[in-house]
Amino acid sequence: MKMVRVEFLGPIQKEPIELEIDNLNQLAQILQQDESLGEWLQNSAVAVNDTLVSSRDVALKDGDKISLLPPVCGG
Amino acid sequence: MKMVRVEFLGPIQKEPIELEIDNLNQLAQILQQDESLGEWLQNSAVAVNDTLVSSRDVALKDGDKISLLPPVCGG
Amino acid sequence: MWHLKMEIKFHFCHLYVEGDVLELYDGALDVPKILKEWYEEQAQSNYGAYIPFVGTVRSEDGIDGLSFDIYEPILESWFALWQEKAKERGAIVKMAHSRGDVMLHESSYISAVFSPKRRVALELIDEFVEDFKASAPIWKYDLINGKRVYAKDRSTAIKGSGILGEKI
Amino acid sequence: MWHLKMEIKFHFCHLYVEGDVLELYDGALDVPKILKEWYEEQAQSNYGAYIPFVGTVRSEDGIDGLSFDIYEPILESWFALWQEKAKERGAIVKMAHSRGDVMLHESSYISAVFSPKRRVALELIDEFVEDFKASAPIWKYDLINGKRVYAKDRSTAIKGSGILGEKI
Repeated sequence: MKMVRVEFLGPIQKEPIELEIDNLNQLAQILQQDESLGEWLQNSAVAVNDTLVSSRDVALKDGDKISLLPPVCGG
Repeated sequence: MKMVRVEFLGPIQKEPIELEIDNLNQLAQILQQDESLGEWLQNSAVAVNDTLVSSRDVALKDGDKISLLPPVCGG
Repeated sequence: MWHLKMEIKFHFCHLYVEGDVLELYDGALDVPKILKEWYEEQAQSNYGAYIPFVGTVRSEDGIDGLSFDIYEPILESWFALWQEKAKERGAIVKMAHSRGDVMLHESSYISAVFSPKRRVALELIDEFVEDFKASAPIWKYDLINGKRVYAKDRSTAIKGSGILGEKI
Repeated sequence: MWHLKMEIKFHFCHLYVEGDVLELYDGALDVPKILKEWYEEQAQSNYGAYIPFVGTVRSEDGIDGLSFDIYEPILESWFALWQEKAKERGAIVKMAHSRGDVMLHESSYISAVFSPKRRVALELIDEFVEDFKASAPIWKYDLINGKRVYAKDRSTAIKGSGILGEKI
């Protein structure tokens, strides 16, 4: 198991959490049990170490940072 | 016959002329005999009293100003 | 009877219609000043998007600069039509252009759009600049060795040109 | 063992790559100053077209202003990709954005393109601004009665969103 940090950006009012997981499937399982996240899981993009990923098929390493990016509106 | 003034704008190096004509067909006949105009008649737009016209089917009045506008390049 | 011929030259002219403005300057434009003035003029107008297009003289083909002739009466009526088009879409347009000589790396042209909405502004600035290039009665000359050479190859015949050249 | 947590805040940051620049400011942008600085930075670069897009806070729905959160690491990599795209077309891009609160009729956003050619500049500013709206990791809040309300209805899910929401 790898120790990773999960950050919730912008309007998702949630403190970062530290988790021991191997992959994003495990992360999805854990976060889907967290009702406080509501629809954020459906409409947020995911970055691993500040690179956006388009599938859960990503191997994690110790110290990885995972970020959830909710819908954006710059300008 | 109406007394009109014909002006040659921009790069057409020709002084204005005054002519007695009734319409733009007569103007075309006169200007087509002027070899100094070269291809300017083919590539110039025509304005009567500062309004562009799209055919020679225009009646002229005394004092009308006719302008020839060669190809443009602002900016 | 005497004939007194007067020529009055203005350093620049302003044509105002509800914030729309056409400015003609002798020589190069003071771009930062114009962009600032236009921005501040509209500061309280509640436009969400401001897009200026700035044209600057490029060094190419060994030119020292460009020079411009403008036929103002038709430029003004062309601009008035664009004011109407912009107004129909809730926007306004502004324009500044140089008369005479503008040297390398100086600017000769600014067109700008103010609009409540981003999409309208992006589409309008494109159409406004392209129609300006195709239709505005301005003639460009290269300045080469102190001479003014008509930029024939880069020029565009105005739509409807040639009616006096058609054979009778 | 001690853990010393330090947070350093810069008033604004500059990310420079050959004239490309991303600037983040606390609060409203000084638009005339930024437009002037960018113009003067490129004065000798032989670009023929300079198109800034300026976004200003509109008065609507009774708001007092807007407020912005920015996630800078991903904004910087998004911007770096645009630098590459612009470079392939001989152009450069610049961007400035506000952090925190920006009140009515103040400006929070400028994107700009410099290009040798008019068409490239007009197309690039459109694509750059639209992709900014769809992808840049910036979150907008309405300021209403001193509260910060996420502008959910005007926000866009980043492409590829939702992978953690799909059922296992």
